[in-house]
Amino acid sequence: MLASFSVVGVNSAASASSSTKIGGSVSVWNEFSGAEATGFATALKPFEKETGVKVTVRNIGSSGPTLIEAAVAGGKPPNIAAVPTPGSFDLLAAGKRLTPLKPILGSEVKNFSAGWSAAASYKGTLYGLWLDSSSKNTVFYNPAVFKAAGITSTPTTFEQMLSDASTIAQAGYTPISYCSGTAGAGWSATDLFQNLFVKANGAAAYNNLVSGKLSWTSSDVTQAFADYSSLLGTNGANVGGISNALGTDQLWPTCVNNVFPTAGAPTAAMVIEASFVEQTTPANYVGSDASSCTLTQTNPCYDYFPFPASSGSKYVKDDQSSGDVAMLLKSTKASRALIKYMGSKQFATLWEEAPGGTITPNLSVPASALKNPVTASIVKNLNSATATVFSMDDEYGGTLEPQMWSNMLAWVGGTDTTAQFESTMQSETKAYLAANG
Amino acid sequence: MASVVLRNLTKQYSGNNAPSLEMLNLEIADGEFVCLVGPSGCGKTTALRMIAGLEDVTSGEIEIGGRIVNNLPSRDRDIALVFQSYALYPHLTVADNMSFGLKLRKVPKAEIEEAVQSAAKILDLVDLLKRKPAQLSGGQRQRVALGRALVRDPAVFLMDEPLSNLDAKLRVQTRAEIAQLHHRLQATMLYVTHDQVEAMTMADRIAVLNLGVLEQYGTPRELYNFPNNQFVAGFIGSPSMNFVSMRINRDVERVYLTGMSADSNIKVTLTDEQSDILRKSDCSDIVVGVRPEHLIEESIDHAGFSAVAEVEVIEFLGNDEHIHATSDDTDLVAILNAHSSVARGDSITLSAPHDTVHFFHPTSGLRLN
Amino acid sequence: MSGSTINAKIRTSGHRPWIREHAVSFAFLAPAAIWLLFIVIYPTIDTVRLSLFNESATKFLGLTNYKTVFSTDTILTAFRNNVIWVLIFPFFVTTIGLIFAVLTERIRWATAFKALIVMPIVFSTTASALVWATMLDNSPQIGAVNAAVLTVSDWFNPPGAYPVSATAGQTVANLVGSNAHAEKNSSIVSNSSARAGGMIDIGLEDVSPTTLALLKAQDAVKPQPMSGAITGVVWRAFSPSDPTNKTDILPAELGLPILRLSLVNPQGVSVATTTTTTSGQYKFSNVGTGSYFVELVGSNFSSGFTGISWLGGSSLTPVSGLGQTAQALLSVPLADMAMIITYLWIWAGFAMVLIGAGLASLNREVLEAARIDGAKEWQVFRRVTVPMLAPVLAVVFVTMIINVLKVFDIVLNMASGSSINATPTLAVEIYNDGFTGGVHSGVSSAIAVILFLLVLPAMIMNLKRIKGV
Amino acid sequence: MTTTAQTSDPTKRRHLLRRMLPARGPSNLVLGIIAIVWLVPTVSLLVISLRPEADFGVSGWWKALLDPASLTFSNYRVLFDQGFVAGGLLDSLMTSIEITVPATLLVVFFACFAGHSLVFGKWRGRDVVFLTVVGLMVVPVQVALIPVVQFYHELGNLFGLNPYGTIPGVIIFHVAFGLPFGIFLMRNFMSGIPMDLLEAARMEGAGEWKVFYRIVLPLALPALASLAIFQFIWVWNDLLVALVFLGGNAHTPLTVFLYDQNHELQANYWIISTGAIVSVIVPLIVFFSFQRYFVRGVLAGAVK
Repeated sequence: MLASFSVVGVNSAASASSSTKIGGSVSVWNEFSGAEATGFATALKPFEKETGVKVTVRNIGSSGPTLIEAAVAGGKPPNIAAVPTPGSFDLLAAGKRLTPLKPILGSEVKNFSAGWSAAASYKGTLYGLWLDSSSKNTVFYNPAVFKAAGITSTPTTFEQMLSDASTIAQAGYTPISYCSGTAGAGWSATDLFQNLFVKANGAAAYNNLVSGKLSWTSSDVTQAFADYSSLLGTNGANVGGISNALGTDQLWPTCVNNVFPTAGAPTAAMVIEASFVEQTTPANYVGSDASSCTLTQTNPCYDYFPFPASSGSKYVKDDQSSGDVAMLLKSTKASRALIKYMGSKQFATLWEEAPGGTITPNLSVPASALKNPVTASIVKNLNSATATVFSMDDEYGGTLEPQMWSNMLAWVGGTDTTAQFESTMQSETKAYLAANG
Repeated sequence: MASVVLRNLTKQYSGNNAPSLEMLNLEIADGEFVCLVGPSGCGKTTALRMIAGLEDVTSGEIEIGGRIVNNLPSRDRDIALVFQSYALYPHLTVADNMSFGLKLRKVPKAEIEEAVQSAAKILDLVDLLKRKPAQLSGGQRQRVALGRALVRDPAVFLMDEPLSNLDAKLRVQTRAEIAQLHHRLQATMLYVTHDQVEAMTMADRIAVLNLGVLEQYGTPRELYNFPNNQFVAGFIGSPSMNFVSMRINRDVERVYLTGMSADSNIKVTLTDEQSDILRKSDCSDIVVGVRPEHLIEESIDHAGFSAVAEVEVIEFLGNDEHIHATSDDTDLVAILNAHSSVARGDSITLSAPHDTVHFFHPTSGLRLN
Repeated sequence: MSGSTINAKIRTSGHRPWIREHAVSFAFLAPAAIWLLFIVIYPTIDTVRLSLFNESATKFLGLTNYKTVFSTDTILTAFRNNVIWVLIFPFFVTTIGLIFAVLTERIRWATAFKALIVMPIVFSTTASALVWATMLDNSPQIGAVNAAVLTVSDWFNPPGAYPVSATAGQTVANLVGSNAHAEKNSSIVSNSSARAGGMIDIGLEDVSPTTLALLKAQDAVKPQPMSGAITGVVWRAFSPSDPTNKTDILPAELGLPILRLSLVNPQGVSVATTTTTTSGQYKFSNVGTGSYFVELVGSNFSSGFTGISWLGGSSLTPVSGLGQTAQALLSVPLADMAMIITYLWIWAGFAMVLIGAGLASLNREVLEAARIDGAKEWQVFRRVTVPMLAPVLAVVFVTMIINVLKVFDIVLNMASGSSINATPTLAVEIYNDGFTGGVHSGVSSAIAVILFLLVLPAMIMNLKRIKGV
Repeated sequence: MTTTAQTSDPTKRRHLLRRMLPARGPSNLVLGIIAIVWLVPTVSLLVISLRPEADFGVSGWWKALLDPASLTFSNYRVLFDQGFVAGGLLDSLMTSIEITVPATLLVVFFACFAGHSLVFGKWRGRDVVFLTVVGLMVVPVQVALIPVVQFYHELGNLFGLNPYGTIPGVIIFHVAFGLPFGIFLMRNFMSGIPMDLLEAARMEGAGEWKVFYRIVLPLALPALASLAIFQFIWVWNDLLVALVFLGGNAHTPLTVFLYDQNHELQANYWIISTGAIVSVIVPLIVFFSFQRYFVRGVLAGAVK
C-alpha cells in the first residue's frame, strides 16, 4: 500500500492512503463461486475498510459474457467485470467498451509478467488485469494408487506416462479419470488436446492455430490427435467409459472423486485437469490410506505432476493456463481505485492465502502465502513457464466455443474421425474469424 | 307518468337494404298500455330499443313526456326496460338487483329500502330478497326483473317479450299479474311481444308491425273486428283467419263471386252493401276471409260463406275441436263444438253468416268492406 | 310543444355523450395499447428492419441475412430440430392426451388423475429439465430410466462377476496375464492343456481391486495335483513389487473367486464345468482320457447394460453413405428425443384437459345411437368419437405446433455440452446469435422473422378452429 | 352458478354411459400405472432434495426409499439459514414474488380494461385491433429482448429513468408479453356476457366506468382468475427475461438462481434440487387452490 503511494497519478487516487475515504460503491461481476467467492470477498475487505467504498460482487455464472453484452446495451454495465474468456474480453475491447488501465494501475503493472500483460491487452493497449490463474499443465494423481501399481516416481515424459498408465491398468485401476466437465461441456476434452498440442509444438504454433495462420489440417494437429488416441486407447482410460464422458454423469466432481473418493476406495489413478482440481480435492478427500496419510492443509494426500511432453520436445515449459481477466467497464473514482487495488500485492496475497487454492499470476505474492506444498509447487511451475497459452475455447467467444466442444466430443466418442474433426474445425474457425475479425 | 310520441321514426342498419323500421308514427297516451306485436324481425324490438336509447335513431323523433329524447342517453330518459332475458345481474342478490339503479342515483338508503320492500311486496318477492338470480325459478326471475323496473318508478315501462321464457301456464298467470300491475300503477307501458294473445289480453291499444312498417294501431277489438288488411287479419286471432281466393263476376244487375275452378265447392253470397263495394273495386279477383270460430258445421240459410270440404285432421281440444278440412285444394280450419260427430274423411258443409265475412284486395291486401 | 327550441338545445349538446362514451372506451384500451406498442410492436417492427441490415445496423443489406440463414450449418441444424419437434411432438402429445381423456372418463378418481397429469405444467422448465436430466442420466446407478432398462436387461443379459468396460476401450484380451489367450466369443482359454492328474494355472490382470474386495478374494494358493482330476488356480497376476512378473504367484496376489470355468477338449467341446473358490482354486474331477484346456467362460466378463446416453451427442439415425451436411441434417439427435419426452411429460395434461372438455361436450346421444346401430366399443371410438372430436384434436395439434416452433427453455436447460450443438432450435439460435459480438444482429433478426412467419399460419388456423370448440 | 336441476342431469347421463362402457378394471390399472410414471420425476426431485449431498453421485434416489431414515432436511436448513442474503435462496424467493405479483396484477387489470373496450365499446376498427393483439401472441419473446434493452437505455438517456437491471424493468416486459394472451382471454370471455346486462345497467344510470366495475368486472371474475393464474405461473417460471434484464443484479428470481447453480463448475445438486422444490411449491399451491380456474384457462387459452 505504501509503495503505491509514491506513484499517485491524477487518476490513481486508488492508492487509498488511510486518510482518503473515497466512498460510494463499485459493482463487480465475476464467475467466482464457492470457496473462490469467499476468498475474493476476504481479499476485498481491506480495500472497503480503507476507502469506505462498498463493493457489490455478483456471480453471473457461465452466461457472463451474454449478460455483460446485455448490460452494456442496456446502459447499465457493472463498474468492473471479470471473465474467464479472453475471447469476450477482446470483443468488448474492440467495441470500445473498456477503459485503458495502464495510467490507472501505475506501478502495479509491474506485478505482472510481460506474458500475462500481453494477454490482457488488445492491439497493444492494456485493458485487463488477470485476477487469478489456473495452470492447465497439471495432472493430479492419487499416491496410494500409484503405490498399489508399483509406480514409485511420477512420469516426466509422455511416453513414460503411457507406460505407467498401462501398468496402472494391469493393477486393475482406471489410469485416467476423464472429466467431461459440468453437464458434459467438452472443455476438459479440449484442454487435454491443447496440452498435447502445445507441449509438442510450442506456444507460437498454438497461437497460430488459434488465429488461423496454421491450418487445422496440418500434420501437427493430426499428431496431437494420435497422441490423444494413444492416451485414451490405454485400456480403461476412462472411468465408466468414453460414452460417459459424453453424457452427463461424469460430472465434476465425480471425475475427481474417482481418484480422490469421499468414501470407499479409489477406482482411478490420475485426473488431468487444471489446478482448480485442488479446490475440489482437499474439501472432501478422505485419503485412500488413512494410516499413512493424514490430510491437513500442509500435508495433502494428493499430488500432481506437470503434464509431460514427449521426450525430445523443445517445448517442455510451454504451458496452458486459464484465469479470470478483470476489466473496467464503467470508470469512476471508486472503480479505478478498486481495479488498482486488484493489481496490488495486498489483494493477491490475501486471495492466495484464503482457503480454496486460488493462485494468481501476480508476481509480488510472497512464497510464504502458500502453506500447501502442492499449491506452492504449482505456482512455481506456473511462474516458470517460458510461454503461456489460453484455452482455445476461451479465446473463441460466442458460438465457436460450444462448436469446438461438440466437435471434440464427437471425435472422442468416435463419431468423427480425426480428418472429419479437422475439416469441420477448419471451416468453422474460418467462418468465425471472418465474422469477428 | 308520461306520454310517448314517435314521429317518422326510422332505423336503417348499414349493410341492410330495407330499413328495419320505416317512418313509424305512434302516440302512446299517458298511462296507456300499448303492445307492439308482429312476427320476428318486424322491427318491434328495434323500436323499443330506440325508445330505450339503446339504438341510435336514423331519422325521426322520439318524444317522452314532451321531451325529445333522441340524443339523451338511456339513463336520462326516465324509463325502465324489462329484458326478454331479464338481464338480472348474476352476481348480485335480488335486493341488490332491484336497488342497483337507485344506488347509482345516490338515492338515500332508507328510500331505497322502502322502494325495494314495497316492490317486493307487490310482486311477492319478500322471501327471495337475499337470493341470487341463479337460485330462482323462471317466474321468480321474471318478477325480479319487473321489480327492478318498478323500484325506479319510471315515467315509462318498456318490456321486451318478458314472458317468452316462461312455460305456458306461468305465462298466463304472469300475464294477468302484469295487467293487474298496470291497473294499479296506471303507468305508461310499452310492451313488445310476438304473441298476439298477450297483446289482445293486456293491451289498451295494439300496434301491429310487419317488415318495419306499422300495419295497424288500435284497440284489440278494432283489430279483431276490423283488421285493416289481410296481414292484420291473419295475425290477430288463433287459429288464424281462413283465406279463399275468388273471382268477381260483375253482372248487369248484381255482383257475385265464383270459385277459381269451374266446379267449386265454395260459395260466397254477398249482401247488397258488399256487392256495391265489390262492384266499385278495380280488381277481378278477391280474397275472402273468414275466422275459424265463425264457421259452423251445417248449411244455413243466407249464409255469407259456405263450403263443402273433406275432413283431413281433427284436433281434439276438450271443449272444442279444430277441424282441418280441404275444399278446392284450399285448407280451411274451423273450430267446432267437441260434441260434433265429425270424423276424418267425412264430407261436411262449413258455413258462416254474412257479417263475419271479410274481403281483401288481392294485391294490396287492404280490407274492402 | 316547444319542440324546436328543445330540439336545438339537445342537438347541439347531442354529440358530446357520444364522444365521451368512446373516449372512455379508448381510455380503457390505452394502457394495454401503449404497453404493447412500445414493448411488443416496436421491437417486432425493429426486428424486421434489423434483419435487412448488417450486424451493427449501419448498412442496408437487403436479403443477404436471409441467404446467410439458409447457408449456415448451425442454423440449418436448428431448422432440422424444429422440423423434428414439429413432426414428432404434436402427434404424440395429441395421441396421449386423447388416450388419457378417454380412459379418465371411466374411472372414479379422474379428478385426482387429471390433477396429477396436469401438475407438471406449473413447474418451471428449469425445474423440469433438471428433473429429467437426472431421470435420464446415463448411469443406471443414478438415472431412473436407465435403471428401469437395466432391470429388464439383467433378465436377459446379466453382467458377469468381472465385467469388461467395452465403452472404455477395454476388451477381454486386456485381462490376459499369463498362460491364456482370448477367443472370439469373449472367453479366455488356457494356452497349455493337461491330462487327468495335471494342472493348469491362468493369470489375469486388469482386475479391479474393488471387485476383488467385494468378492472377498483371498491370497492365491496353488492347489495340489489330484489323480483323475485337473486342478489349478486362476489369480490376479499383478504385484506392485514386481509388476512385470505375470507367471509366478507372488505374495499377496489374490485368487479370482466365482469364475465360471469350462473344461474343453481339443475340438473345443465343453465336457465339464465348475467355479473357482475364494482363493481362485478349481477342480475338474473324473476327467476322461485325452488332454483338455480350461476355458474362462465369456459370461464372466459380460458387462451387461451400461446405460443409454440420452443427453449425449449420439444420433438416432446415423445415415451412412451421404455427404456430411446431408448426414447431419437427416440424423435425429438422441437428446432431441430426451427433450421431447420431457416435453410430453409437461404438456400431456394440457392436451388431456382440452380433449377431455371436447369429449364432455360431445352429444352422447350420437354415441348411443352408434351403439344401438351395433357398433363395437372400438368402432364407436374410431368412427364416431374421434371424428366428432376432430376440431378439438386439431386445436390441440396446432397449438402444440405453435408451442414447439417456439421451443426454447427446455433446450437451453437440458442440452449438455456434447449435445449443445446438435439440439438448438430457431428460438435458441435467435438468442445465441443475438448476443454475440455486440447486440445488433441482422442474422438473428432474420431468423426471428422467419420463425414469426412459420408460426403465423398455425396461429391463423387455430383462431379459425377455436370458434368451433 | 348451477342449480341442482342442472347438475343432476349430466350425472344421470354419466351413470348411463358407465353402464354402456366396458369394464372399468383395466382402465383403473392402466391409469394407475400412468399416474405412477407421471409422479416419479416429481418424487425423485423431492427425494434428491432430502438426501445428503454426497449420496447423489453414488446411488440412485430410489435407494433412499428403502432407507427413509437416511433422508434429512439438512439441505433445506443450509439454504434457509442463509436468510435473505442477496443472491441466496430466500432473497430469490422474495425477488420472484416482487416480480410476479405486480406483473400479474397489471396484466389482469389492463387486459380487463382492454377486453371491455374491445367487447363493449362501439368504436369502429375494434376487430382489427383485436386481431392485431392476437397476432402479437405469435411474437417470440427472444425477438424483443435486444430492442427492449436498447429502448430502456434510451429511456435512461431521455428521462434519466432506465428500467434495465431493475425489477420494474422485468415487470414491464412481462406485462407487455402477457397482455396479448390476457386480452384474448378476457375478450373471449366477456363476449359471453349478455349485452342485456350492460344495457340494463346503462339504463339504470350507470356510466361506462360503473358498468365496468359494477357489472363486467364481477362477472369476468372467473376468467380473471384464470388469467391471473396463468400469468402468475408464466412469470414465476420465466428464466430468459429475468436472466437478460436482471442477470447481473444482486437480486435475481428463483429461476435464475437455479440456472446459475446448474451451470457452475460444480454441479451443486443438493442446492439445485432443494431450490427446485422451493421454486415449485408456490405454483403448486396456486395450481391446487385454483385448479378449476386453471383448467378453464387452459380451455380458453388454447392458442397461446
